[in-house]
Amino acid sequence: MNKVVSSADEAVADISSGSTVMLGGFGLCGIPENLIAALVRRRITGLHTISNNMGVDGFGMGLMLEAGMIASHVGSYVGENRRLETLVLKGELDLTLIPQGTLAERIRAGGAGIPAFYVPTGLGTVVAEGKETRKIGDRTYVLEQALHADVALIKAWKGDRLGNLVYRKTARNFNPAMATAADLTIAEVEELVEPGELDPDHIITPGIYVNRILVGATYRKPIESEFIKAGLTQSGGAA
Amino acid sequence: MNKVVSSADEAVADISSGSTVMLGGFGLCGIPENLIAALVRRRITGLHTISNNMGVDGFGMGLMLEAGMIASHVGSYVGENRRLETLVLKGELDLTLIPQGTLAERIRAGGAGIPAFYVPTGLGTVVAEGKETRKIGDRTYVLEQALHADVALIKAWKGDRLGNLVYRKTARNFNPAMATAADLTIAEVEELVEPGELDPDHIITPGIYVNRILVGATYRKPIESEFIKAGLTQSGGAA
Amino acid sequence: MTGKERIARRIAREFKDGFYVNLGIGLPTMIAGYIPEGIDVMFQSENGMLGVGGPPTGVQTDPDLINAGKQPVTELPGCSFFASEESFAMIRGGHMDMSVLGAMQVDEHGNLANWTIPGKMVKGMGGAMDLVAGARRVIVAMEHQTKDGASRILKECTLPLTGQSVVHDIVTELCWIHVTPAGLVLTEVAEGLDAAEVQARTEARLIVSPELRVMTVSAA
Amino acid sequence: MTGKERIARRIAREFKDGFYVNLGIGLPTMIAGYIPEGIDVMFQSENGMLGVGGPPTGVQTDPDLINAGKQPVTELPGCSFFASEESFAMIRGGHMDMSVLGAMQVDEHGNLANWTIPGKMVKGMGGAMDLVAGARRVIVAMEHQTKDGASRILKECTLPLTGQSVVHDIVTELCWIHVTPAGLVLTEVAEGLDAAEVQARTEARLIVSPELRVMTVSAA
Repeated sequence: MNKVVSSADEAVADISSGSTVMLGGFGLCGIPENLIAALVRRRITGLHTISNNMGVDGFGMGLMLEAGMIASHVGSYVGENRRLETLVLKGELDLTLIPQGTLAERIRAGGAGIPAFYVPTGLGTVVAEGKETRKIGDRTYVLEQALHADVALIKAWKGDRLGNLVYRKTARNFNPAMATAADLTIAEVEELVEPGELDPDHIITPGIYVNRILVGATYRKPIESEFIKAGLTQSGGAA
Repeated sequence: MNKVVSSADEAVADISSGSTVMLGGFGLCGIPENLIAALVRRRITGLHTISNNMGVDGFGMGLMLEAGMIASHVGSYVGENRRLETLVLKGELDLTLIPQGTLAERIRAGGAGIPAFYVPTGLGTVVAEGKETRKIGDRTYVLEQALHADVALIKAWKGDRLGNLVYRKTARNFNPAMATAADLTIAEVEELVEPGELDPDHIITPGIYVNRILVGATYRKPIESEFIKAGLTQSGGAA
Repeated sequence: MTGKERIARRIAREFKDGFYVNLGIGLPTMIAGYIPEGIDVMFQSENGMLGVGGPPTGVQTDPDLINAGKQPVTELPGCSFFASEESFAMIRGGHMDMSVLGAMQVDEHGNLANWTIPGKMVKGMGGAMDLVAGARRVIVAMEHQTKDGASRILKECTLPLTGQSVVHDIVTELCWIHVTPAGLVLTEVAEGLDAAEVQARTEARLIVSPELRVMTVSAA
Repeated sequence: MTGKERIARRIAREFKDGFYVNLGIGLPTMIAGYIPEGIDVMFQSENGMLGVGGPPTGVQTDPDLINAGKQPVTELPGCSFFASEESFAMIRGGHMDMSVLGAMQVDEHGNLANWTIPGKMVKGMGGAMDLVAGARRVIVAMEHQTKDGASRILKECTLPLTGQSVVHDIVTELCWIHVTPAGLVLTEVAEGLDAAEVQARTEARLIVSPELRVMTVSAA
């Protein structure tokens, strides 16, 4: 069993235009930099992306946006990207904003065989519009549906050729849930180790969820708040 | 912040008769031996227990059963306990059997603020009787409700005074989910370490879920299949 | 070669390299011993382990390392441990390539009964209902008839179900049966048997495949 | 002492030893600097960390270690990391003792609006809707009026809501307001002010508590 591919380009070679793609990361932390770069090189279009954020102008998913690859996006916060603003206001990109915890849980549900579930989040707000609500006990809840993707592109710290993964600090974020919720999961890691080197008690993503694994060629890992301060983008904001 | 209590007896001193109590473990693996022993010493009664199994005659929750402490039980498999059989057939104990994965997910939901969710499991079986079913996409699902308890008694391998816990091998099982799903969570560990000694990337149960932590006085940890072979119980069976 | 061994050997031939498989307790567990060379299969145990190895040799069993049958096991390189809710998210989410389970009854609709006999003590379904609802392919591995010679492959199950229309294939010491929307299709028969002889020992109606073959079991 | 500092210092006094708290971006973040001695509070950041420490000093920031505001932070002993779905299970499941957030508007029903202004670009709600729906106690920390002198405490919010009937307390540089089913109860006013002066700067009707006190802020 060997899931290792030799490059990011090889890893994404069969992803087609129009696919639904989940991308891990929170802001610019824990994003699959090398896979995004390879996708941008492929110049496929009409992608439906699911990711908490949308990178910034000049990095991360911002590069996909600039290359005109994204037709629609589901996320919880996109405040760092002026190009997105323009596209949404011109009606060229369909943006759906949902609460971050509901986003995370919908992705987990997509990987866990749970088609729908109830949450208190968003009741009485635009998020609940058009959704079924239901009183359970003494509180009213909103019915939310699972999210599933054709492809998940994720980033881990270390992995082995069976696809077992561990993450580092807050770079974990959405990556483990997305690994479970796609037909094809591709993981990039900073270091490839031998099976058995990762303590089996510490593995966060068991290899069963991962179809392909590659070592990222380089990691830039900018810190978003500093990247923005450096003048490459100007908007500020919340998570 | 110091959640350490000095003994199992002190830890369970305020648990009252009639409480709903979750107990971690799978078979006799990863069960809170010392907390069970302390509960048995207290001789409280009318407990409503939630646990995957029910121990065996002579060990684990079997001791609580023998002490007449349990009024009702929710679990997925109780095949190793002849006393339970007698009590159920005599109508002295109310037993609810549910699929193991549904049990685990209902407990997780109880800790995660999800009051109900849909699963494919059990459709067309007695498990779905009296429950709402619903077609979502091209499949029909069963609506399941969250489980929550007054008290969760769990077992981890190591922990610190903030309540952070790590588990060892398959002794993890139901313990982490139960830690999240009770008003009062009490964890027994084999070893207490200083805060910071557990790698923050490896912590499975963050301390926020744990109210009290203690070092178990002794651990017997019998292997169920061998315990049974040794003649202390006679029934065999599946998980 | 016993009937059980024949069943285990035949199912082992179905494993593809890279498969993730959950084996039920009893007969299905035997399959692990017959995996063809060059085929890498990762076994899951629903109590929270992927990469389950065989029973430990010698005396040093680890009580924290057991399978779903509560028996001591060993770790293979690249194994991982996880909690019960994660284990069943994996199962329910369709990530297991195959689940092989024993059965008391199977019927023409692919219904399965393997967890309880009314009137006898109820032990519980454990993870069986989750496995049959979640695995991509569910194979029932069982002896063709009961000890009393009654068919276990029925027109309709009479025992309480474990799952409704969940079985994909039925493998016994006599034959391989594929469950289809049209009914049960007999695709392989054991050497020395013909379709009529298998039908004679089966309550359910069997549709004989035009490509009926002899059931080959691995030699090793 | 600025108004913001006054708010941060007052809220810090509400923390009890052993509290788990999520602080929103901006003003709420300031509270961490004013925790009374002897009070141990664990801060959560919803991107997946419990036990968040202050910003790193010096140049060695770690891009894998940020808070929900995407700013570099440090680790305190006993901190832990977890995935987003776990982080929000923790929040939604009622495990956070307190969530302190900024607001654009709050109203008499405890409704909160803090995520979008129609017509302007929508940035997204991030984790705010989850936090207000899940935390045991939701405290709004904000300046009493807008820069233009308009009240932020209204009879009815006019902006799209973040949550319906979710706010427990409102703390501004002028006062402490407790949200009750009967309406907004004024419990504390800043030194030198009286209830009438606070009401004059507030659109919502304030019920003056019979136990109205002067708002004391920590000295340190």
